[in-house]
Amino acid sequence: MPDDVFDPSVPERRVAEALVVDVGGFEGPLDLLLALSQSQKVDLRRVSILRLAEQYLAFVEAAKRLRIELAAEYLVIAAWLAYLKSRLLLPPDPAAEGPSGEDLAAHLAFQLERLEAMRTAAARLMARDQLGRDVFARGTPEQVARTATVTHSAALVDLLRAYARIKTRDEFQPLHLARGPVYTMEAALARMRGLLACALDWVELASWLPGDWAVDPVRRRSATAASFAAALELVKSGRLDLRQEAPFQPIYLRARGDRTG
Amino acid sequence: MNESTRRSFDDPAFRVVPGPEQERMVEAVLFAAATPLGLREIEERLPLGCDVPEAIAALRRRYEGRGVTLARVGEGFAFRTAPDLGFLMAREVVETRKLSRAALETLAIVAYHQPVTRAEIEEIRGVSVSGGTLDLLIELGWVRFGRRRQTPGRPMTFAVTEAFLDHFGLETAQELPGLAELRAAGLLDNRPAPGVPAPEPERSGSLL
Amino acid sequence: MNESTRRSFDDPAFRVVPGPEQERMVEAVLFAAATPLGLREIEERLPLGCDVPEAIAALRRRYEGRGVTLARVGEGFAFRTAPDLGFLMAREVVETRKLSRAALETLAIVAYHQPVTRAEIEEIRGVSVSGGTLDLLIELGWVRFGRRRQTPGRPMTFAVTEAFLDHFGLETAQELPGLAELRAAGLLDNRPAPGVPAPEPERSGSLL
Repeated sequence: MPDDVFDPSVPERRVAEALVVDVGGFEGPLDLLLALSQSQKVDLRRVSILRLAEQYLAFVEAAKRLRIELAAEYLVIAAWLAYLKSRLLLPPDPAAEGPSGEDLAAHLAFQLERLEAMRTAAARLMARDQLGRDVFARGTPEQVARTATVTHSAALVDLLRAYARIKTRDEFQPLHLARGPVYTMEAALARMRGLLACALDWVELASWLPGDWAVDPVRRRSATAASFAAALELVKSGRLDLRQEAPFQPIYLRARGDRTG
Repeated sequence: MNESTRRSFDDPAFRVVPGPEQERMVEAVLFAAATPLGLREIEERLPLGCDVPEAIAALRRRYEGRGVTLARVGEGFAFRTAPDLGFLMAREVVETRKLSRAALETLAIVAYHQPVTRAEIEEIRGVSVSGGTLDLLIELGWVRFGRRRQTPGRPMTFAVTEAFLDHFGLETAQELPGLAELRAAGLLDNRPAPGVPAPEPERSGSLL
Repeated sequence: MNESTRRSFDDPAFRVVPGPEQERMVEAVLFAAATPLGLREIEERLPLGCDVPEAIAALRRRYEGRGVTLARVGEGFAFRTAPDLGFLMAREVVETRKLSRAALETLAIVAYHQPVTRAEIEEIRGVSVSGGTLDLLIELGWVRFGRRRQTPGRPMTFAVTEAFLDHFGLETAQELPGLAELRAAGLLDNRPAPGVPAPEPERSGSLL
């Protein structure tokens, strides 16, 4: 690039240096050009593209001096702007092909204006009343979303029927014989076999009843009968002695073991 | 007008809101709320000095007979589809599953006997209540834990929630019909009517 | 009354629903939904023979100036709280992710230039669109895929959704702020760079 391209005025160099520091904050060359054009402090339509090209080139030059590496896209545009600048400065060559410098400059101006317009539009959009911030939808939509997992439902009538069913169940139970608490002889026999070793001396049968069968009279009666039957069984097999002083008196038992008597 | 009243008049929070405007505000707040709101909750959202009960009464009148009505749900208020238009929403209830019989019975017992302990539920149903059943009802938001019963073991009690009342369209659990009413409504006709004039079972005293 | 009309009168599906009742039904259906419903969606839920546009017009008049209003959103309709009462709903505010500048600009470009291709978005912004930007907007439900452009390569186009209109309170995309002025100024034209003949210039050349 010829040296005379980089001959920006001092204020332009200052602007360029200030912007170089923020280069990471720009969204590409067009964003940077828009920022540079705003430093011209004129309506976008009247921005001098020639001056803008110079500002941009000063920016690239400043970056070089500050040893800040610019992304390739910034350098591509720098080359293009250098070309545009030369086209704008040189008298038009009628033999040259392609668009004129003015056409290219006009298009760049259009692009800047269009980007600026979209920025403004975005800001106006965001300034509108927004759903969930200024305007609200129904807080409890009654629609069951299709994405919803399984929900459970029941109608009031189902609930009432269920309750009616429970409350009337007793009235219509199929006949079956109620069975009271019964301590089986099998259980008594098993328990007594385990206790035999402890009955080295006379023990009252009533004291051998399992704890939870010894209080309630019905249960005690069942347990006593079962235990007595079990005791008879053990006497029969020769493992136990039984003794009762008189009818309705306490019954005593004692393990027989090897002893006699 | 003294100094302090003049100041409060300038403060937007103290400015008196005209009645129709209060009604609009309550309307918007109830519409946007995710749950039924009680009077106090509505008041907290409105500028100071609003007469919420008055605004609610006006709104209830305004929505009377409309497609949407302002319903009282437990201690709160919420907009609800008019009961006679429920059929319009039927198509949306696609992925719902019916409650199992066990869950339905347990729910019914909680509703009629609340606060009720698990042991009492089992006694009434005549079978043990699986842990999953109560868990499901709690998860559905229809049953909640009540206070512990002041008896040995201090068992936990269960009660129904506002969401339950809301779902079944009840203002209070006291509104549940009693057995005699159920029978009158033909809800017991799936079983042969007993020959004896059915006495109300002993628990009926706690029904209502 | 001839035979056939008498028969249809007996069939509930053909029974003519009186106007005020139609209004109630549309009111209930729209109230129940969180998202806007189109005319056809509403019609499908109502008994046959209802004049939904008429009912909507009546409802819009009825709710005018209320705390809740019936808003038109693209092809649909939805009840929304009145914008001037937003301050009451501070508790209901849904915290949303703040959009990056790139996402905001891209959203505006899609809205004002739709249907627009990715290359056109890049041309307007002067940088390539990073992968996440359009994805994010699509994920938010504000941008959708449009039809393919009938140019070489048949590129995909992008457009804004009804949820976008709903979010920003726009009845139609024609209501976008400043749209007419931008169009009149030629700023929405797809003006190709001078000397570039192809309608879809290659990417590096399209930057400026």
